[in-house]
Amino acid sequence: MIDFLPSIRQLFAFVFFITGIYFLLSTAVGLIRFPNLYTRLHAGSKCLMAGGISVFMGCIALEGISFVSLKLIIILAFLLITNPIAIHVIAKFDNNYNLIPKVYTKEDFEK
Amino acid sequence: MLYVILAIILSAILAFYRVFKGPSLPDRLVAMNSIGVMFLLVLVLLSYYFERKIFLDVALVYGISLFINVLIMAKYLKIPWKG
Amino acid sequence: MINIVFYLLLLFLIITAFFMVFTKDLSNSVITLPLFGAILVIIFVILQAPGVALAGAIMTAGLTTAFFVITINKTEY
Amino acid sequence: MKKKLLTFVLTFVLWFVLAGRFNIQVFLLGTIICSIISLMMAENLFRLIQMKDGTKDFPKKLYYIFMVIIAFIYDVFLSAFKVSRHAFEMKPSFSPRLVSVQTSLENSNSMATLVHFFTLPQGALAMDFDDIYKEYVIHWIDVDSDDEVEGKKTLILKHENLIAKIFD
Repeated sequence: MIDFLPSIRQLFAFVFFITGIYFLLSTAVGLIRFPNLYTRLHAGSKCLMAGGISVFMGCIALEGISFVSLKLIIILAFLLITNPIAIHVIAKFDNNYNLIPKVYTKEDFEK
Repeated sequence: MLYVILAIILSAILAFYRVFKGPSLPDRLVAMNSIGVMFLLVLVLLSYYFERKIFLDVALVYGISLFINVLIMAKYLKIPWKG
Repeated sequence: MINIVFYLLLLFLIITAFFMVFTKDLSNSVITLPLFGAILVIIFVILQAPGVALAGAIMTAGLTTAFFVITINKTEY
Repeated sequence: MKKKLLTFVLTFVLWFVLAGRFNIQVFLLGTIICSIISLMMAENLFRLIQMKDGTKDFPKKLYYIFMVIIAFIYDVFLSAFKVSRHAFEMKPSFSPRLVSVQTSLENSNSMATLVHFFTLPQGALAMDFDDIYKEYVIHWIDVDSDDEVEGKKTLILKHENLIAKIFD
């Protein structure tokens, strides 16, 4: 019973780290392969935050309940509040200068 | 633990291609934001590898500094004047 | 095993420094400057120096970039 | 006076979490710093939040805040899986389009909070906001026809009702 609980914790941390690596690699591949700026913004916001949440949850599962996990929760909450603001500011910074025409058709993405 | 750090740094090097060859300026800004968040995760994981909890403060300060950088660049940086 | 991470970071540092010097546009090199500072912070953390890493995270990755961006905005290049 | 007391308690808890240990020196320094902060800038911190509506029935709102956080994290993983599936395909196939969505929220705090719920959990990206008509301009990914737009607008209403119960 003594050795039972840490092994469960190690298993949860392992699963969370594997999902985090998958989402972060998909962020990098999506930043390279997507053809347009707004789709790159999609890859830069959602996949990145899913990877960040899973890596932080793995660290919390490895740590247990202490002051360190409270500090990790504070950093995670700060990241969850500020990253959508940064993405929104970048989208509006592009929208002021009209770099890309606003209406897309499906033929634009197939070339 | 170290394999996770290695995979995150490899994905950061892959994402640096978009900084190297972005057609316009907001492309590079998005790639810079992504690489910054990946480095923050590396700092958190390194504090678990060395088992010294003071390194979490470095991650917190770097997160605040990254957000201020993105806001200032989006406000003051302009498209260069042509003609 | 930690040596592989360390050498990979040193290679990334050289790549960002060369891109920052040899690019044509001025704003491209300013965008790469906080990445340079962040890699320096991680190298200081691996070398077990948290005080230098805190100072680097504030100065090299934060304030220097802000000063450069505001200076480029003020002068019409 | 209520604002200053609330600011003092919040910053004092944050100070002890960031310090990480209980000590007599830490306690004295935290008291001095938190009292200076709460005396100087308590008015600027709560300028936009209506305190009188916020503390009316707090234990009932705590349940809704918990529900919002659970729905938030579940939908983030769902939409991130959809986007990451596009990244590993042989030929990336998606059909994005710009849609304007009208809201029925009244308070300014809830309208600012809803932008987070557009950007992360849905497959959307909030780009602009019109003050007069109360319309968001949203960039969707993988929407094929106009019927699918109407189907996805009902997903937004689920978050909108939860937010309206917290702030109003």
